[in-house]
Amino acid sequence: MSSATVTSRATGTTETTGPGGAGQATSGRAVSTLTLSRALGAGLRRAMSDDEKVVLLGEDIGRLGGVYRVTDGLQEQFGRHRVVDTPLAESGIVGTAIGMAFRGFRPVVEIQFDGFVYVTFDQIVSQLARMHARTAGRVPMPVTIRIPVGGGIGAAEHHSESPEAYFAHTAGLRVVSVADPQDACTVLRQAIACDDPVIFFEPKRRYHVKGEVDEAIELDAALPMDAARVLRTGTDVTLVTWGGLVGTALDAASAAADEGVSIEVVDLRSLSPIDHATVAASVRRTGRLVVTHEAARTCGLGAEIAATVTERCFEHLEAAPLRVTGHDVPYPPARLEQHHLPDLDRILDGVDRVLGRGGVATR
Amino acid sequence: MSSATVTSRATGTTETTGPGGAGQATSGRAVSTLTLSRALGAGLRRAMSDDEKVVLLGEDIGRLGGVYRVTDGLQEQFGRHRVVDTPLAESGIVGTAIGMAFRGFRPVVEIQFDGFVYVTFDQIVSQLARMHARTAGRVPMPVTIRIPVGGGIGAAEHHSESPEAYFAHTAGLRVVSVADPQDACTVLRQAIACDDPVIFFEPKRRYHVKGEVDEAIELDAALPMDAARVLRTGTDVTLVTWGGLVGTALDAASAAADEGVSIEVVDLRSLSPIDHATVAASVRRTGRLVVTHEAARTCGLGAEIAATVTERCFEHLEAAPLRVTGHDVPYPPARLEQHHLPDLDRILDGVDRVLGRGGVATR
Amino acid sequence: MTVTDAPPSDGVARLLDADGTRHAAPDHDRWLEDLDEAALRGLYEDMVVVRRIDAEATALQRQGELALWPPLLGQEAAQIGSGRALRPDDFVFSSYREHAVAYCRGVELVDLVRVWRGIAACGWDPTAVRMASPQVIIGAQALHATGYAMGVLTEAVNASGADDPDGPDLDVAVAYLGDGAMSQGDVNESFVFAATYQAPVVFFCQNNQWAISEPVDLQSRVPLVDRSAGFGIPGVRVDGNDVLAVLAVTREALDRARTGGGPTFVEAVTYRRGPHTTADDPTRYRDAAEVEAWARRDPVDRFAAYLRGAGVLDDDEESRVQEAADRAAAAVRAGCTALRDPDPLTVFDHVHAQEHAGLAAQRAEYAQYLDGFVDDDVTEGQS
Amino acid sequence: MTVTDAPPSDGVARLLDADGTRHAAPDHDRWLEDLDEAALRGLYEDMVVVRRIDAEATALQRQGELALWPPLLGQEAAQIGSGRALRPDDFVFSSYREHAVAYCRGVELVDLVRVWRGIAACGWDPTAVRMASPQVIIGAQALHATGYAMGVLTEAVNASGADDPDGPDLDVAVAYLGDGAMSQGDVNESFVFAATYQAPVVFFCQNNQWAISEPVDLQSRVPLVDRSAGFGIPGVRVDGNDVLAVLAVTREALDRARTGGGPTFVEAVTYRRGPHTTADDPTRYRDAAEVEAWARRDPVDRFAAYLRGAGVLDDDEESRVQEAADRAAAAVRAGCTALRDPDPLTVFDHVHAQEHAGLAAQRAEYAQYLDGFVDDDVTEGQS
Ligand SMILES: Cc1ncc(C[n+]2csc(CCOP(=O)(O)OP(=O)(O)O)c2C)c(N)n1
Ligand SMILES: Cc1ncc(C[n+]2csc(CCOP(=O)(O)OP(=O)(O)O)c2C)c(N)n1
Ligand SMILES: [Mg+2]
Ligand SMILES: [Mg+2]
Repeated sequence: MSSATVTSRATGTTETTGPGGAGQATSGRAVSTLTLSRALGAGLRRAMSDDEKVVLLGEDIGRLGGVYRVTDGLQEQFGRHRVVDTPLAESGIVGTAIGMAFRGFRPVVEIQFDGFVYVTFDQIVSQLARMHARTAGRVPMPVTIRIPVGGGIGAAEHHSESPEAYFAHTAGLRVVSVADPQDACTVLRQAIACDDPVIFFEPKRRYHVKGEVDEAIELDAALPMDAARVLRTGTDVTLVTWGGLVGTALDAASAAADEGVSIEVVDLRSLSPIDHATVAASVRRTGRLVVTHEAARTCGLGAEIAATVTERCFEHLEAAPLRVTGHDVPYPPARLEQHHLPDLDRILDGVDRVLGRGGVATR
Repeated sequence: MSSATVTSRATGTTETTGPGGAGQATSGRAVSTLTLSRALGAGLRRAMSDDEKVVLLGEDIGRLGGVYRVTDGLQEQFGRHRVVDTPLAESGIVGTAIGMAFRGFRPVVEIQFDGFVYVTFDQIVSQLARMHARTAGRVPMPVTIRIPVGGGIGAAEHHSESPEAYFAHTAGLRVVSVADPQDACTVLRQAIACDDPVIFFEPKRRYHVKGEVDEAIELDAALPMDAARVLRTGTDVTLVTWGGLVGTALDAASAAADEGVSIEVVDLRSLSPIDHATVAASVRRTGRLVVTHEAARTCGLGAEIAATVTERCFEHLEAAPLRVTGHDVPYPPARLEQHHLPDLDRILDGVDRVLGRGGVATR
Repeated sequence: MTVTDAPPSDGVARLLDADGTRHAAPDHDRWLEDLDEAALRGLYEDMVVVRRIDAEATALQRQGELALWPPLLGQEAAQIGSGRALRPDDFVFSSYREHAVAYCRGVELVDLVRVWRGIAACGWDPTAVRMASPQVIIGAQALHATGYAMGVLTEAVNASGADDPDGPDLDVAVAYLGDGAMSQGDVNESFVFAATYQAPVVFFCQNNQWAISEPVDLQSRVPLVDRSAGFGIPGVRVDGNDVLAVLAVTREALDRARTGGGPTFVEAVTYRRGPHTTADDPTRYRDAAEVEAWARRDPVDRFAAYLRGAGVLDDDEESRVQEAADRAAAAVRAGCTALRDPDPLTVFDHVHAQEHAGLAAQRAEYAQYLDGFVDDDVTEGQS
Repeated sequence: MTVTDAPPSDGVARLLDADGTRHAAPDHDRWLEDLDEAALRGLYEDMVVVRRIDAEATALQRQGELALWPPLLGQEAAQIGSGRALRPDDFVFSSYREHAVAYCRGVELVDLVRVWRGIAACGWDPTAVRMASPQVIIGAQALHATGYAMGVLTEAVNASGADDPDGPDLDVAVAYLGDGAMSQGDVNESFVFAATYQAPVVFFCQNNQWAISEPVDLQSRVPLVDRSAGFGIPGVRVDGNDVLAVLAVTREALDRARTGGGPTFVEAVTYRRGPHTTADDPTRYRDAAEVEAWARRDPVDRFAAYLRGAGVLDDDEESRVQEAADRAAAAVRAGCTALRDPDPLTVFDHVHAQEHAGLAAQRAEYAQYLDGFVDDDVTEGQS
């Protein structure tokens, strides 16, 4: 095959910071501008200050402050018994976090990169996810597992995974994904405060995105952790995504608007439970759905969203829901990742196709 | 909540053996009647006789012959270097099987029960599934992982799982599921002969089902491992399932026929790749789809099948594809499993609903 | 009491020979100084009672009242000796065969069989008896115990303000595991974590010689007790059929943990005299002669012989104990057969601690489905 | 040659002091009898060359030609000493930092950087050089090596017909791992399997003192070399900055495996002088003084001092070696910068060995999508 000369319809790929605290109730405090990774650190600091049962476990999270510096300064502040550098063994980390939860702690675990979560899969799906049900509600598992997730950063093998479907398919877990600094801080605090285990995905490619953050937002007044939100309203197509692709989706909506296509962008936020009500309400208005995610297509979250939307909105659908996703391949080497990841052009192509306009491929 | 008095529409739940070698080319040899578990043993014996690179690894597979006796007699016949009782460590089993494949072997691994596969998740999804791609095709991984799967047998915790979606979502693997003795023998031989890693699901509740088996069937002439098959034709609804529920689906189709509803039953057989062509062709005829599986609904295979059918058959669909599945709960204690597993009544309820007839729940 | 001086010569801590002869062993005896006759009789009664409960449960399984049962026959000393060494505030993370440990924790008799009847994933309230649900995934609980112990340390540090709390008196977590479990990654990782943090955890390994059909030498060609030293954890090998020796070494290990000395690994050498579970047929993989040989080292017989020799046990006491055992068995049976299946909708209970919209919808859907079956003229069903 | 008799006193096999003084150590020396001057010079050249390649790759990363590079600076002796002990038919399963081992396996220079440029998941053909792709998941490769070695044994048994082949001459699998990897379940499980089957595998652990920011004592409070004995595997600790000692102990371990003696664990005590990878900033977690102290124990300087003292190395030879190193570096650079990105559709290549309908459809779909972008009046693009 000859390699193609790719001409993008995007005018630029400027990072957007997202809408910040859209839908969040603020307590009127002064806000500061933080990167997403600093916002996470701020959320951790506040959660630890609020509740001494909150402890952090992970590799390199102490002196180094984590490879993404999310926990920077926390060991200094809270000591090495609350910010615990662990041996290099992820099953050990999650397994001991479970034991600490038995003792009444609220452990927050850092898995250094998405690709290292599989070695602790059993402790997550067979133990953590089931302990509350297993013990008939006697032993809650308020464990938060932070996972830097996704690609687009030119990383080495096993550093760009999108394993969310594995966890969304696992009963007993909650799964959330943040896309902007305010959500990073607030949802992380909500996750830690939640009595259920939460898989908390941090999109690596957005760690450096800046935004205004109110660290002290009232958790109960804020948008609940399990709610989706409409980031941009539109009338022609509902575009659902989360995490790393939220910025791309908003860019795509802007680009489409220039061509007269009105896209409603939904940041799903919670991947388990999925806020089907918000998605379905949007699709009932637009009649069309595009879901985009980085993970492989087959049995990805896109399938679940498409299937459920079809169940709920069958009479409203003008076209079959359409998925724009990573291919069913192991994450490719960095120099090829742009041919794996959905980008603005592939999303717009999907939008065109769901509108019956053919799309790039058949123009 | 008051417990309900459940009246089943089924006249009986007699096990059906399935259609046996439907679509299989036989080489004219005499066939024998075997249980599904014996048929698996026969398949293993033949694969080992045909190719001395085939070795078996697993816990208790030697002298004991496996907890389901699938490997009964094989260590006696082939010796303890080809039928290897391993230490009690599943990651070790799959990891060493990968190493043996590097050396040119075709290991067949037995995971004793479905629930024990999670401790070796990394070796399967990060190593086995990717090694061929990682090495640019230089190192094939002809490893077959046999997993007794599913519920309905009154077993203890972790002994009734349906983890197929995890593997179907994992690029690089093939995933198959057998439902009758002939398929058990033939597809297992095909899986072992395949140069890709294959997750091979054996429905526990059908181990004792008997059927005629031709052990010597020509593999190339037989129905390919990745093809679905229509087990019963029908005109009103397409009912897709696999493995443990195939018998239930056929029973449901019989019961529905008595009420004048014509169900086409598709045994999916291959869960990766999915034979969407066969499914879509059926749905184009019937206009309606019900998928049933034991696994949790969210992000289960049913979502993938429903989404893809909607993509391919949107104009032909009379109703939204419908899923009849296990709930999004950890597998419940044995005495409650009938309230988790799809059974004849729940399937018929789904069929009624997809036909717009309300179904049990709303009658 | 007959106490001889001959020390065991096989590196195994042993105070009682198979024939009940008592050895003096100052290192161990000092942990048993408080044992008066009542305490000795108590240990004996414990062992007899749990053996009887175990037999009853096996019978209940044969009669279809239980779905499955993993018998502990032969392991009574290992479990009672260690279980009785614990303090109420210690916390146990066990595997599936530790019925006698659960008994020591004060678990209600009927609660011992709930899991095996297939009506619950955990028969008791773990926070009440301070024992987690039986773990089926081999070895996973070793990490939970270690994490629990890390939490104990963290609490102590937080409370004292000092990095190394002075003269601590810590609760201890105890992980029970089998010989087969020694091969699992999780168990070895738990040794790493326990050693690194010097967590107050005791790993109590019942080497009952078999992991289903696999003999222990398939897991290790060297004694299991040797494993822990390479992780920096002291190991001790004890005759697991000698309830006194088990009690002594467990007390010592607990004391080390309690006082800030970190983890200990105990290998209790014993034997699974019965099948792996009631679903197993051990005649397929092991010889009657081996089973016979271990029957002669039986922990209950041995302790009885010792107690009789020491004048602590006589026929009257024996029948009193047997009656207690019979009462316990009867209680298990009566409790078991009276257990009703849970309400169908409990399938959805406790999956989440806080409402999960997706599951709530499924619950409602299924409730509606079940309602569709209700015969209006039939009064509400069982349970 | 200056050879003193003072044996190392710290339980570490060492033939060369930090200042290049050579000790006699008959147990080790017997594995080095064949080393003539050319061989010694060869080892030296190897170390200098790989150090130069490593520096060049680091520079290429700084210049944006590589996405990442994990430097081996300081570990040359550990890698060359062990790598040169191997036979061509042995098979290596390494981690990501073993560039010098790959060099010993005959990997083409440019192939060393393909992975780190982000254009391939494996830079070479593992079957040609008998070295698997660099493993990123910590410890996973230890099981692959063990399984490979089990396969070697199985082949030997099948070929000989005997259960224990007489006087075997087996290929050996070598697993390279780091100090951090010792905590992973997979590594410990690999010890279990290797010991149980007495597989011909050598575990070569480079204890470079750090796992990213974590010092080795977070992984273990006892020397790593102690770990293996508890699994029934002999362990040997060697000065990893002494190329001769590493060569000797690795040869001995390989010989044991080859002749049916089973696995060996080698702990090579060394130091990662550079950052974990080019993305790391080690000043955040370790002191300059420590780095300095280890620089004084540098493996290359040490060997040079010894060779100069022994009259095997002079200025001429040194410049010849430096030129060879420069040539290698230039070749890496030229090769690297000439590497083109792969064709987009190769994303779909080799995912399956046999056609997979689902992926084939996705490939076709994506090819069609790409075709939609082709400017008809532009001639076909690069690659
Ligand atoms: C991860 C995992 N693998 C396999 C099994 C199946 N299994 C249940 S018990 C058992 C043997 C355990 O042996 P051991 O640890 O010695 O304990 P014992 O049964 O002797 O008390 C096995 C293989 C399991 N429960 N979990
Ligand atoms: C399973 C897993 N967890 C975490 C990581 C992240 N990681 C990469 S290298 C490394 C440190 C490894 O240390 P060590 O084993 O000593 O090898 P070294 O880097 O020193 O050569 C870590 C934590 C990983 N690659 N895989
Ligand atoms: Mg055992
Ligand atoms: Mg290291």
